[in-house]
Amino acid sequence: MGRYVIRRLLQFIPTVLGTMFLLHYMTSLAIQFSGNPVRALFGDRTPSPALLAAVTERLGYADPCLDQKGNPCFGLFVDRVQNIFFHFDFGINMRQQEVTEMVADRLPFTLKLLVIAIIFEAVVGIAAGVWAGLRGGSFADNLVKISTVFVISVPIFVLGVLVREFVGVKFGNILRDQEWIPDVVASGFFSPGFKPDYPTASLLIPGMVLGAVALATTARLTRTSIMENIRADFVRTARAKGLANKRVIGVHTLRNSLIPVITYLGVDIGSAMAGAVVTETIFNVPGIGRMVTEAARTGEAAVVIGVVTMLVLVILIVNLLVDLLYAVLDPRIRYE
Amino acid sequence: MSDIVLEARDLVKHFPLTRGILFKRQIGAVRAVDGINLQLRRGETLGVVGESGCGKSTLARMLVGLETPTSGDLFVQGRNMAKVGGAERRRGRRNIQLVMQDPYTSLNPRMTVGDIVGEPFVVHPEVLPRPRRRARVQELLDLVGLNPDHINRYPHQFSGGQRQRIGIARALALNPEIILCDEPVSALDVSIQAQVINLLEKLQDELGLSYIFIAHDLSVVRHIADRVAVMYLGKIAEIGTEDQIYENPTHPYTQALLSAVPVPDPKLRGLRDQIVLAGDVPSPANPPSGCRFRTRCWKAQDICGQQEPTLDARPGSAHPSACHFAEVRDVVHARE
Amino acid sequence: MSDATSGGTAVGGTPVSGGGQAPGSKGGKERNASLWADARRQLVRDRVFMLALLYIFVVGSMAAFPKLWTSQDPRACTTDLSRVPPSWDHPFGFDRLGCDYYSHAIFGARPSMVIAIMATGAIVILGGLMGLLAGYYGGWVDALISRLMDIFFSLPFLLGAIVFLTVIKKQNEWTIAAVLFLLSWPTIARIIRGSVISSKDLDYVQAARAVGAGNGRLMFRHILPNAIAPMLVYATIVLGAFVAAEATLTFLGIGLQPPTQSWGIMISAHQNYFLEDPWLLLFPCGLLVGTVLSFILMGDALRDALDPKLR
Amino acid sequence: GGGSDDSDDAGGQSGGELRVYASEPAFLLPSNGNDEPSIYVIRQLYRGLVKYNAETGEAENDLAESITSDDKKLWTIKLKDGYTFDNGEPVDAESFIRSWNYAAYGPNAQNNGYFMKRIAGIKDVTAEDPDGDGPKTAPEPKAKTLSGLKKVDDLTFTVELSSPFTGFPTTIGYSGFFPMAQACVDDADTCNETPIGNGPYKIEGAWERGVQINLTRSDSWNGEPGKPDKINYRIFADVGSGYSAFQAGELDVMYTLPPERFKDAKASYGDRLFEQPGDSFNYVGMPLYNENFKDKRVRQAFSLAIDRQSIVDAVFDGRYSPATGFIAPTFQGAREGVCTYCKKDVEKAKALLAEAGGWKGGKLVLWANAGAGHDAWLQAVGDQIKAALGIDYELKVNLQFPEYLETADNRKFTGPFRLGWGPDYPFLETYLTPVYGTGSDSNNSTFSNPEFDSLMKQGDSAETIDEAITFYQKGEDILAEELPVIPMFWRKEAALYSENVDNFVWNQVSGADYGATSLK
Amino acid sequence: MSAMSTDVNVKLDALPGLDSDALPLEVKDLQVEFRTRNGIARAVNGVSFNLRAGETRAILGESGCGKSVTAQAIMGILDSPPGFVTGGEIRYRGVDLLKLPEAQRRRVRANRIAMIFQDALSALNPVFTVGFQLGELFRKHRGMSRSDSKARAVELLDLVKIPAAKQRVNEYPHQFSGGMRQRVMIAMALALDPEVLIADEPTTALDVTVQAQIMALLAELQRERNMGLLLITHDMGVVADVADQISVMYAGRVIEEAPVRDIYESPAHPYTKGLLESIPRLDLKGQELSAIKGLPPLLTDIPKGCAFNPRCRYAQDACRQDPVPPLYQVAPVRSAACHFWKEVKADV
Ligand SMILES: Nc1ncnc2c1ncn2[C@@H]1O[C@H](COP(=O)(O)OP(=O)(O)OP(=O)(O)O)[C@@H](O)[C@H]1O
Ligand SMILES: Nc1ncnc2c1ncn2[C@@H]1O[C@H](COP(=O)(O)OP(=O)(O)OP(=O)(O)O)[C@@H](O)[C@H]1O
Ligand SMILES: [Mg+2]
Ligand SMILES: [Mg+2]
Repeated sequence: MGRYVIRRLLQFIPTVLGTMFLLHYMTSLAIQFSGNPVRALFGDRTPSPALLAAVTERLGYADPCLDQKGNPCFGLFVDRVQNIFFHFDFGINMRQQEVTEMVADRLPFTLKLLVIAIIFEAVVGIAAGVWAGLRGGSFADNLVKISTVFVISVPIFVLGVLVREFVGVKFGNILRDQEWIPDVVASGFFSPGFKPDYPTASLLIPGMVLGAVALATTARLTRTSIMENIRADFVRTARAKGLANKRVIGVHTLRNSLIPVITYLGVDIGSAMAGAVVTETIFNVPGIGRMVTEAARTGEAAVVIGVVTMLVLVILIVNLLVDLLYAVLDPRIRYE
Repeated sequence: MSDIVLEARDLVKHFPLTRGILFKRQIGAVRAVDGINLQLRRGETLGVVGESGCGKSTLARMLVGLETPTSGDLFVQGRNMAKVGGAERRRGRRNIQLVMQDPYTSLNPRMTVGDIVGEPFVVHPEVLPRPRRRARVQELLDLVGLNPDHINRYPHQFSGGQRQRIGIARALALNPEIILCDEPVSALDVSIQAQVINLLEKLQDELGLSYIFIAHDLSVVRHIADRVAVMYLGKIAEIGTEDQIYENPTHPYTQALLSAVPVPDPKLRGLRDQIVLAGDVPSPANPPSGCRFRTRCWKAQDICGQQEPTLDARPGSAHPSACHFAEVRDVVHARE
Repeated sequence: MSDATSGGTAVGGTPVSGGGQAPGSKGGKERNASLWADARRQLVRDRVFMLALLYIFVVGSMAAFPKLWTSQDPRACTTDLSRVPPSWDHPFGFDRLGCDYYSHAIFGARPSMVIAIMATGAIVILGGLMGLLAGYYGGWVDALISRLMDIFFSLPFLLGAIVFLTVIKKQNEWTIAAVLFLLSWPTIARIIRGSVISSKDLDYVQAARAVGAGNGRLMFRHILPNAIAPMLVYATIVLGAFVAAEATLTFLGIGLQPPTQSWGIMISAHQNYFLEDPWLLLFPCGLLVGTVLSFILMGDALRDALDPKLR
Repeated sequence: GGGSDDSDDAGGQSGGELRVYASEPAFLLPSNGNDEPSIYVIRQLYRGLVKYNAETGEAENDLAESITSDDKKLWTIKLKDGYTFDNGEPVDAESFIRSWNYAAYGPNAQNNGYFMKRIAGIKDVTAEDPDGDGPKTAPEPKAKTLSGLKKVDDLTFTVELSSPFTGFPTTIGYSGFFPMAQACVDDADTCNETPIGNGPYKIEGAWERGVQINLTRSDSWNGEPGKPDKINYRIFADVGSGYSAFQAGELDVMYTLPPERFKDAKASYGDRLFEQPGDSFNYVGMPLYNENFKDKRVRQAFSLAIDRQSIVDAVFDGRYSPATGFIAPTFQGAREGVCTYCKKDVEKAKALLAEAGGWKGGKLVLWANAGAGHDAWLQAVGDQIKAALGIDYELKVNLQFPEYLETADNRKFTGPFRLGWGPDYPFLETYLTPVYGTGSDSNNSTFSNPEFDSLMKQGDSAETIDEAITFYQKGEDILAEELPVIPMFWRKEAALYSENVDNFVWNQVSGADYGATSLK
Repeated sequence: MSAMSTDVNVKLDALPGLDSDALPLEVKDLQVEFRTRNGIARAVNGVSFNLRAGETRAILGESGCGKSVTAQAIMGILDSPPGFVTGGEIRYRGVDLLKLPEAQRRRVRANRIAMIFQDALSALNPVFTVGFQLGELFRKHRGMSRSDSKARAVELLDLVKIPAAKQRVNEYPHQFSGGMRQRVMIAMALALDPEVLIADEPTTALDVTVQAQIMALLAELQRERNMGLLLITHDMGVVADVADQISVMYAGRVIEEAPVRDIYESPAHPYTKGLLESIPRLDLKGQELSAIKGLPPLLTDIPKGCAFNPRCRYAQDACRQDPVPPLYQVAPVRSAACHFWKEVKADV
């Protein structure tokens, strides 16, 4: 097990460096072809070259390789890697904030959102999947299938805006007029977006919208998995042991069926992070997804690379944990 | 000795067990086949029996060239397969063909019978010019008792026994002298099994084939084989003619094996002197010292742990037997 | 599937198993042989599948021959007609710039479909090839391809798309398809790799090897055709996801550029009018959802049809 | 729902917490914050020499006792006594000089250094980069301070301009001219997070990035106190989500609106929707450096092809008003209908284009920066040109702002480009010289007209404001004929306030005035 | 053990019509069909037999003839859908199990009738320890505590001769060898001391040496407890070794039923005869084996009349027409479903 972990951790190195280099090269190319991102700071008012140069220097975009189209800027890359891994210095953004600080400010919101999303998709997705799986081909099965697939085929930004307007504003306003409904529910949970007064309650709906995206996959995966296992010999054995149906399903089928689902959920954290970009914008969650999207647009290389490096590390570690959890769930898998 | 078509000398196959994080180092080996000497004469059938995992299939795979031996030599019609190269080796290989155990999995479900049986000609185009292939395939189908008009059907349209015939036809395509049958009938029903065995015998008569016939059903081997080798943990425990092995087994393992075979005759119930072996076969990764059978042997003495018995004829036995105390023991047999 | 599909819009997810760990599973002793023929027969009988197919056929013909569906020019616009509601002559009304919305929707089918099909084709062919090579050869080839997959896989999808598309700066069908491909090929490569690993030791592959077949023949004639089913299922799902991803990219401002027509543009341009003029959102969303739904349902039906265990 | 039920403690004086919509500010340092969200916060934290009358927009002395000059070049400024920063430092002559020097000094890279450009000595505190964008970095500037700023006594200082400028007193109400404490300049980064202001409010806690900023009444302020006890700036990334929050009763004031929801807001909130003609100018610039746009008749023809009102109705729900001149209608000296070519007249457009020899540029490329919602109206412009003149167009709207600006700086536009311009100070000159003066920084169409330049000079050094205005208006006439840019719209200001708000105050120049807005 | 079984009987007394003198298992005219997409597969078409206490009845037949389905129907664990019992009776001590409500039927399982499956690896849940799976029976049926049930699990492993039971009880199925897994299955089946044990091909997946161990163990335990054993297999050797009574099935029907010796001596149905003849025999070495020609019928398309008629060398027109040949009484305790049983029996 220890060996397995070490080996996996060693495998992270090329992955993380590769991802960093890819981003580094892309952002460098962006600067080389689109020009100095610092220029945007001055908006309509053209700065004097001296001022521009001073700011560029200060923000770390002055490396001459950034003027040579196609130059992969290896020197800059090595500097960045050194700063990140040896000095824990992820650079600064255009407004001279430390990336580490920005991430520290914003990561909690995104994490909360993700946790809500994952719990939502896990609980609802698995429940729906089990329900559908036990009644393969029936009305319930089709209902779950169609409704979950419907959710994923509506683009998330449409879904998000609709939920915000109809649930948060329209329905929420009705509730807010009701005296007897506690504020946490009326103004917190049904707030049309993130609200600092109710930092958790107001994230529940955005989290669900984010989770809805992967809900369908979770449900479908569970369904298939349940349908497979329900015919397995060991389930038949459990029946033959005279166990109640609840136990046959809940203990002997579910745990085996959850193995692929758990794997998927682990992998999904990465995609949920991506989906968070849109959700955060629509529900005004001051999270990391929104921040990094903005950075990517304005060409803030340091932010993009810094944040994504952190994200990738998080994703990889989560995946490792999921793999280990996998071994706990399925004793047949033992990592030597 | 020109009538020896196949000879194995000290054939060894070890599967390495590795460990290591970056650089794998070998920490041991599964000694699947651990020094086997065999000779197969023209027109003869050599049966190989033994418990699951004793290395029968590995031996077979080495003989047909699917696996390279760790050490030892393999002579096909006097040619050392390891020494000759290129065309001659291909020709040598053409001479040994394989019939696999499971007729359901050994045929590509997406290929027609014609394609499957004709594949050897595509791989060895020199054997037969293209225009004549189809006719030859039909001939082969006819030979194994299938309707030649079924050349465009897919394997799933056939029953297990018929599929095994397709496998046999494929093996016959290149006009080999030797056919290796790795448990060709274990997956078949008793009633179908007899059909396939009859076919194999018929083909041997007509084409003068030599067979190596692997099986764990001792009565089938007895029926078809001229000589029988008994394997235990990667080694041959005893080898001799069918009569010698079945009537006068001298190795305790052979004796136990034979006594364990249930006899389809209720009258003999309780009359047989059954030896029920205790315990399981030891792991081939870590075989016992000296005689490999000693851990389950009722005759074992100190010498068995220290000195490995050679496969030789001993005073107590007229044929080669790898036991220090080889002697004939009376066993009540079926159908006497 | 942190993958393309995670485009925030749709997750075409697949069980991403770490590559063929399925101890104890008994392999396909079932007659997976009849798969295709049986599947076809079953699919023809499947009403949901046929409906979905019909829908895709309709949308496909819009994409291929828009003139068949409308004689209007979607680019003849007058702001005076801005957001005029549907009428008999203009069944979808006019958009906010006063262009005929129906012809916009018809002409908008092409980019959406072209992007989805090109990107899916690319991941199927190239991703499949990568997976095949990695799974078949193992060793360092596998290590190399797997690390490459990891790299693209760990990039959050939308973020990657933003980075790539802002660098490329040309947002047309080709570049968007290329970016979708780049960010999603690892999923399919993994699927193929897994199924290749589990099928390369199958008996019939060994049998072909014993006859003397070479690597190319083993890979393309024996392994690939039988590993292709899960990929095909995934491909239909991802096809739908890509249609939706195009819309999301447009919403983020990195998708297709007007005055081109596309459903994504229609949706993101009118997403704020859903209260006043809901039909502006309803029509393109309906078309999009229908397409995605159809593809996914087709994939589903295909999966069920191809799964011998569910038979 | 929420709201500030605890607000009626002090009668008309009111109190309570005013919850307002905000975007994430860039900086909270007066010398650095030049964007709308920043200024909305800075204006409550800091106060300057002059303030603008809420109704008329005229500059009135705030911290200044008097601002005088004989030659409009050397200005003497006297301060009122008794004002301090939150940390106790006095607001004296030194604090203004310090702030302006800090802003102007090149290596500090402060955004508002730009506004110090008229003060004598500006060249010496910013150094020219010897090789432009090249690898060599700029040398240290020659001087650390502006030679034009001189302290006379604790409460008096003089400002010498490089050239006379009548409008100077109106410009210094801009937040870039606010004073800064020594402690703030010493540690600008900290002061940016937790400002040390001199205004009626001070920050409570720290700036919670992306979430909110809380201001509370400052005890050190002894001018007219702010109305609410607290101001809560809720930060939104997207105006749409801010509007939702307003609808849900989470906000008291929104100083802006999503254009597409304008109609809806009007219908739902009626008289609580505050509307006012605005001063931000949207135009389509003409790349005069491109052969095809050199003939003014071509430019006139394009302008004549556009029906501005119909675009406004279609795309902006009426939240913009068509532009018929180059100076905001609210400004002193603005005239209605200066631009005779700004009305749709297809026949005339065709005739003019024919006169000019037709269009030879192939597909017209229309430029806008990405992600800011400009593509829709630009597309409408393209459609109208196409319909009127038969010139097909394509949009180039995928450049992010940095690259777009770089394209502008490098004169790489291949066709009409959209840009905007907002006033730096409430004086009509702000719309003219910086955008159309020969070689001006923001003259992206590369317009150059000696007559125009000289009119501007004359205006700058005119004796009185009224006299100056006549010169500027003559300049505007030239623009109306030459059309270096095609005026499109003026953004209408639109703000919403909730039922909790008693008296909503909108300042002509600086927008919503939260400190003056009282709650019920 | 005995104390325990009475304790259960108290609970099971609640079964309506329980008659402790009746046979432990009687199956009458059992019919099972599978409704699949490719049509209705009639897997069992009227199977009847009895099982006495202490008796071993073998059910013999080739693959797909409905042996396992019969066993599953008796246990009440058919996959349903697609499988449905469409007729017949299954009586446990006089109680028709098919008519019992599910809750009561569940209590019969494992308590009174237990089952061993063919493939022990897949029949044991891979994610729970052997101890958990054994202990579960005691916890759920006997309400024992976790630790008590664990202790009982260890006892059971001892009973089936698994060495070091105390340690191995905490291991997972995949850590056991094939033979040991099958012993665990046996332990599980015997845990609640049932009266009837159904063993569905318990040794088919095992080597002969291990098969001998398992069969010896089963025989010993059966003798000890006086259980009725229903042994499903297609191995004629094993049957000859342990069975008392034999039912031979073909295409979902019992086509011959007899005491074990009679069948081997003089089969009365051509199928049974063919089966016995196709076993390789020493005296026929070098000759062709006598194989049954043709293929087993598809269950979706069973031939008219006697299902075996297309493969039968005795077949005449009567065999090719409905009705299906009834079970003729061949001797006092044996019967065969062949119109020409006399000829068959006489033909040696
Ligand atoms: N590729 C391999 N890598 C490692 N070990 C292997 C490999 N192939 C076979 N072995 C091991 O070698 C031993 C012999 O296997 P082999 O398949 O030859 O047995 P067998 O006698 O054919 O058994 P069976 O009767 O079950 O087919 C087994 O212990 C097996 O686990
Ligand atoms: N779940 C199922 N769905 C559809 N058909 C089934 C199902 N289970 C069994 N059958 C069919 O019922 C018939 C009888 O199967 P059964 O398992 O009883 O055979 P068997 O006699 O036990 O054979 P074997 O010796 O191979 O175990 C087979 O034709 C099989 O296809
Ligand atoms: Mg084998
Ligand atoms: Mg069975």
